[in-house]
Amino acid sequence: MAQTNTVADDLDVARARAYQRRRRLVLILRFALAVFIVGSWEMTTRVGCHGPDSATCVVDPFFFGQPSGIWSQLVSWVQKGTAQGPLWEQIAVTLEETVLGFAIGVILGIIFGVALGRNRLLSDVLGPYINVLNAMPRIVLGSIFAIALGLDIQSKVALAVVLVFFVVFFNAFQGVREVDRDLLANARILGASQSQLSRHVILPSALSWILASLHTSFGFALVGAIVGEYLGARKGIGLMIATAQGTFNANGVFAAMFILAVLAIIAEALIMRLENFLIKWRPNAINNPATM
Amino acid sequence: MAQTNTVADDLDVARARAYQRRRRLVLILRFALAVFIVGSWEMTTRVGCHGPDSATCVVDPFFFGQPSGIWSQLVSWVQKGTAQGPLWEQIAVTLEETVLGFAIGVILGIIFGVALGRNRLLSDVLGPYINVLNAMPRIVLGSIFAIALGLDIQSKVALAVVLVFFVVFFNAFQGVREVDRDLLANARILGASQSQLSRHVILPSALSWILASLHTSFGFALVGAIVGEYLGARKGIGLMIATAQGTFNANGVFAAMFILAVLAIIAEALIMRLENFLIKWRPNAINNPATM
Amino acid sequence: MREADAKGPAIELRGVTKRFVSPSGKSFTALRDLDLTVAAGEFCAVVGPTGCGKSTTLALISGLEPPSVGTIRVFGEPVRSVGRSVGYVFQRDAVFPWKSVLDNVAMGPRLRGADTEKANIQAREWIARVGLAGFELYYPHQLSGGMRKRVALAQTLINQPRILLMDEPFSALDVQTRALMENELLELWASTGASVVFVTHDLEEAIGLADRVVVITAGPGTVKGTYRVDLPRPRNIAEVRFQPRFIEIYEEIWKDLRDEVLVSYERSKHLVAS
Amino acid sequence: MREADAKGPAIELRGVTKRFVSPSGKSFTALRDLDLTVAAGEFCAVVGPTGCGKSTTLALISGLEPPSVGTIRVFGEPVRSVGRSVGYVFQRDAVFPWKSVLDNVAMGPRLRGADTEKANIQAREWIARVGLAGFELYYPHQLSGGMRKRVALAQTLINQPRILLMDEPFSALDVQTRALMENELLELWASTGASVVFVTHDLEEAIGLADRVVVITAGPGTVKGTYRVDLPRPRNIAEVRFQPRFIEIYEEIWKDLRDEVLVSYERSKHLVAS
Amino acid sequence: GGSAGTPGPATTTAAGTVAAATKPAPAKISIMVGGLNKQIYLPNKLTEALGYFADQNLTVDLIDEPSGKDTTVEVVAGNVDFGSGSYDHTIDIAAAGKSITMVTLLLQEPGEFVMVAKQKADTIKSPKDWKGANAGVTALGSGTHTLMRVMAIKAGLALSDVNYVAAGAGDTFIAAMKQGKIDVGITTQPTVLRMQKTGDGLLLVDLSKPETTRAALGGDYPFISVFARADYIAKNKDIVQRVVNAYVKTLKWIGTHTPLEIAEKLPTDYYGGDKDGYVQALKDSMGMFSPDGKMTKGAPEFELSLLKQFNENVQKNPNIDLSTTYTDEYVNAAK
Ligand SMILES: Nc1ncnc2c1ncn2[C@@H]1O[C@H](COP(=O)(O)OP(=O)(O)OP(=O)(O)O)[C@@H](O)[C@H]1O
Ligand SMILES: Nc1ncnc2c1ncn2[C@@H]1O[C@H](COP(=O)(O)OP(=O)(O)OP(=O)(O)O)[C@@H](O)[C@H]1O
Ligand SMILES: [Mg+2]
Ligand SMILES: [Mg+2]
Repeated sequence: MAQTNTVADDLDVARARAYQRRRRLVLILRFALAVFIVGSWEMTTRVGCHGPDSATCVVDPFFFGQPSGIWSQLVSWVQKGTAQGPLWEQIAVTLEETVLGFAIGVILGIIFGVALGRNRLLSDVLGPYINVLNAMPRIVLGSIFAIALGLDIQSKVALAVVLVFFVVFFNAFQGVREVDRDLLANARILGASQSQLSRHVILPSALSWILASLHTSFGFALVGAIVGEYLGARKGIGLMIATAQGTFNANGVFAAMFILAVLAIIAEALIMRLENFLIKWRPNAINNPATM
Repeated sequence: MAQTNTVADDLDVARARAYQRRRRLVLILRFALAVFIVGSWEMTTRVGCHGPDSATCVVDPFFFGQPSGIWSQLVSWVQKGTAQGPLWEQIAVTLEETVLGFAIGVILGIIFGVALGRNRLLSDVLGPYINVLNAMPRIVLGSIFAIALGLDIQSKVALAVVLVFFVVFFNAFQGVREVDRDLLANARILGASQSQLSRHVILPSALSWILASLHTSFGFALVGAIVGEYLGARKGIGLMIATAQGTFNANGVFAAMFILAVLAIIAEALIMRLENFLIKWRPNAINNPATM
Repeated sequence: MREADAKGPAIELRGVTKRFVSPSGKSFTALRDLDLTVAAGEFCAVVGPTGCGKSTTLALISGLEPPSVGTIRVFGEPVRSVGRSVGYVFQRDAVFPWKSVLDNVAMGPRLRGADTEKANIQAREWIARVGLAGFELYYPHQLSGGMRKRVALAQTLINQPRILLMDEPFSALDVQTRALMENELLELWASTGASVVFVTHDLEEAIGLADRVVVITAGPGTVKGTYRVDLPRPRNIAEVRFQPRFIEIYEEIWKDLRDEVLVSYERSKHLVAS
Repeated sequence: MREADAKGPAIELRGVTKRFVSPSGKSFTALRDLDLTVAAGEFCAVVGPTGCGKSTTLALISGLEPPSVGTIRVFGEPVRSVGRSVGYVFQRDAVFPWKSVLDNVAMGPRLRGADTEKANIQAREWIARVGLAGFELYYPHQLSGGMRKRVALAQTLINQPRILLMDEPFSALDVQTRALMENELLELWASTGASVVFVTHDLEEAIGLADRVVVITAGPGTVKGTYRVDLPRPRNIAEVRFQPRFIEIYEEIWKDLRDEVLVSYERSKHLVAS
Repeated sequence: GGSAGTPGPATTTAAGTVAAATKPAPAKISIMVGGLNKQIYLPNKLTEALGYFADQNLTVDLIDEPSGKDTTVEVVAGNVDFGSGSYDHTIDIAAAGKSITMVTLLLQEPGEFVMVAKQKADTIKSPKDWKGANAGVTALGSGTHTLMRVMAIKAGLALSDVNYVAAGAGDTFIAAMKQGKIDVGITTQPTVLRMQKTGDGLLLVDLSKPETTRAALGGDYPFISVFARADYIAKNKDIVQRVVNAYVKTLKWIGTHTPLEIAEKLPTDYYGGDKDGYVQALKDSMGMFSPDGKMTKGAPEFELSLLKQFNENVQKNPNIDLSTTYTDEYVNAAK
């Protein structure tokens, strides 16, 4: 009763303020968590160490690295480059493989998912084959690709594709089967052809399924590219990891993983944007502050 | 107008007959596809070969194996055992790791997915960390696990878990956020506590999301176990693959993959059963013959 | 009515039985031996107790569900799948949640090949007709129940279908809005000469709108009776119900209908006692 | 009514305004400055043109939505979240598709701690009361629209809530079934003394059931008028509407209501012209 | 397999020569091997197959793993008791501040072969011609990478003159060479034989015989060995002795038997159907096996001097006490 100063847009102002407050809180908590992780990592690799053998530390930095060491490794990579050349070049190579593999995998996954989701016979016949392919160890596929496609970008992209494809495929497939039958019926009555049905009903309805799979699958694309490089390559972050492992350089391994982490975060932010853009029609059910 | 002989259950009879016919068709087509693949594989590895070098064949069986060779490899494994002992033992080891990794990964994935899906703050804070973890190359994690957890079953299980977890997590997470807000509201009005809300509304509603992720993730669990074994093990199918690769035995590699394929198909059949059992309430929207 | 003689019936159901598999695995008969003929250009209302199979009948005519026994013809052709000449307002509105009101309404013309601009102009017109001007950019979840229902109406009517199936289209509307909509519908019908099958539970509405009212029985639905409504057209919905002939027809049909409803209700009461 | 004096009002809305963010990003006022008081044990009907904010009002009382401005109290306590004393029959039935009819209806008691057996016995009773005996094992998608609505009714009524919010609960039912349900509702209400807010677009129904009818204005909804219905209780729904006093009240309210509906309709017609 | 469960009466006499009166207490140990099926690691499986571990009353878990580096790390981590891998890892590890010690040598020379692609055979005749070439190694930083760099430096090339490509081993290596992705490359038997047979690659340098290895590298390069953590050795002298006993016996057995006899002791999976090829390949590299398990004189110093030229760990920490990296104590005591 006290809050009756009915400004026309006090709702918007209050919303914006709450949003700002919340954002700040989230950023602070994220940062605090990062500080906690890095701090305790650094601590435990420094505490209790005596003598020349680092094994006496609570956590042995020989195996698990040390944030400070990781940082200086990163600095040295930036300043002096890596064994295979400048750092940005490695990142560019890996990123190219990842993005290509991601794009191809997602597109194939959606096409197959929608096709098999809409056609029962096709899915019954091909289903077992797809499941079998999904159970093939990627590391073995990696060597097969390296043989069949060579050591250039193709084999890494192929590996990324096979990791991405299945995640997207199974989600798109299920998303198609979850489409509300009433909506399908309505669209058909309104005159939708099979392809219009896909475009106007099935894809929008399966969109949240497909988008959900993108979160996992970008990570997998990155993993595919890295593993491919790890198995044989001239350049790339995977090779940096392999080299660091080969030289007992745990800090190098974790520094390379840190770079991957940054890439993953950037990609995730982009996917989130895409998501918000594509499904802005949705009442955000469970996260609506009113319903929580 | 002719078909007016109204037997009380002619619907059921017709249904059963159509079902049988369809089943037979599917089996025939699946088999035909298998014959086609195996046949053309065998053919291309036999055609055009001359001289001692198999590279002259259309497809070089040295790299890509040959169905007949794969078969005799399987027979020899069954009869004489593998380099590490009897075949069933290898399968049992791999299966144990896979099933354990799958179970743990799925359970953790659901728990985290539901928790983060329901709690916006938690998901905002932890989201980026989960994405980063998902982008860590599993092969590197494999070596880290091997160091931290030893070379026994734990490190393989851990690898399977990290592959399974993310697929299940992202789906469970999105599944929770897709829950119909009307149903949530209704349950809350009917008196559901937070935990009852999860049990009676959120989990059943997210079930199709979670089940969809199981299809991908069993395959991933298998991959995790295999890669873990590949990186260092005493027994298991992964080791058989590594041995075969090390001895230029392409047939051995594919024979081991064939065993994996069989495992994957059995697991898939079980998951399908679970799925049909758990969501029998559903009008099977798009695959209803009436709506197609 | 003239067209009817020339072309034969627009919709023809002959000996149609529809069974579903009930949860106990046995077959459940929703419709039994239903015969129904709708002439071209005829406005046919269907009434009956809840759960008697009215919606199922519409689904059969539309081609969305196949009959278990019997034949269904539309313009003489057996129904095999969904035809383009049919419009169907579902009982539970099935508007597309990812499309705005404008896009929802414009969907029919666009699916049928109209270009976006034309479709939008047409859609805006229809949105205004159902009283939703100003809400073009809203998504369905931002609308009230009655508003959603009107979007569904506009979405169907914009296609000007030759066969129009309507399943309780006005039940979520207040009396006044309903009357406005009913008049719009009659106007549209008069101008296009569509054949309408109109399901409602409001007998007044049925008589006010239709040329013929069909009463479906409870339990396995079948036709209990057909009543010609010989009120003059054009009718004004608000006034027609005060005519003596209207009241006569009403009472005649009402007797039939009430019996059926009681049968259906008593039956279920009985079931629980046993 | 006696309780009301002792305890103060059961529901109290004071100067409530509810705004939504419209698709164009501006704020859209659904309710403006709404004052509404429902005494304990009172049966209050709410009518108004479609889209005027009736459902929004119920959502506010239930605690599902927070008001933008103003206060809402239930039994004197400000509403912060969903309370256990409230029952709410949604306009669009929200039965759980993965639960059978029996489980859907038994859900309330089970959530409130009853053991399965007891809950099921109670649920069967309620299923019979709404005329669905024999359909216990059906899943919602196997039911007709009216049947689903009755499941939702049973689901809410089984909890015997002290505050009962009903949003067009009978609009999908045929006249006869509706009358049966209405009588059941009145019986339940008389025995539990719940406070009811009943949204309907059927003025006859509103007057037949309620102690008081509230008319909400079009546009941003606010209270246009409140009308006491001084018909004697117990009432028989089928007969009460032929009493002269009923017709008097009807005509009084109808004038108000019609104006509002016309306002809302004309406004949207106007919008498209401009 | 061939390991008998418990030693029978016949083998007790053999073991009796070790521990004169009392049979040693049973013990369970694990040994990790960077590729059990590879010929350079052959003594490991052979010892098990001959029953020599069992003779010592040892139950041995042989753990397979694809690269020697992981073996080293796992030994340092204490997840396994012994590792079988390249000796230079012990120096590398010492530079990184950890201490593992070689207890017996298995290969006195690397047993690796440098191949040149058929298309390049005319232009690349020796390491001097590697300038600007793509050189395949199993992995960057691996033992093969080290060997290639040593040869290049010996031939007077700078470190950056050669492009090293991680091409793996086995068929990925063959495919890389066939497809022209690498011009030269280092690999092991039976890859070499296979390539010679198909003509896709020609032998350039043979690092399996002492003479040719010395010519190519400038000294002896002791390679596969068995090592353990220094503290483990200190605490389990008895077990270490028994393990070394078994290995030394195997090395002696190898010295007195033909490649065919050796091959027949191994699981058939190890030659993947091509037994003749396997035996032929083994015949070509028999010279690599150490005859007695002793460290070659002067070899540790030589390896250290090589590592100093490009190994970052060693460059950072050049004062390595080589005496901690190997010991002949147990080999000398082996009977
Ligand atoms: N998929 C199904 N499985 C089993 N029974 C079904 C199915 N669909 C409908 N039914 C049954 O068929 C009967 C008729 O349903 P229908 O929806 O046609 O009724 P209706 O006349 O439209 O009722 P209402 O007026 O309530 O909408 C109902 O008893 C219903 O339970
Ligand atoms: N989330 C939302 N965003 C924007 N506008 C909304 C939202 N929810 C409701 N509205 C608007 O609020 C107004 C009132 O809606 P409400 O559902 O309360 O109407 P109602 O009186 O129940 O109508 P009906 O009789 O048709 O059910 C409508 O104009 C609707 O467009
Ligand atoms: Mg219906
Ligand atoms: Mg409403």
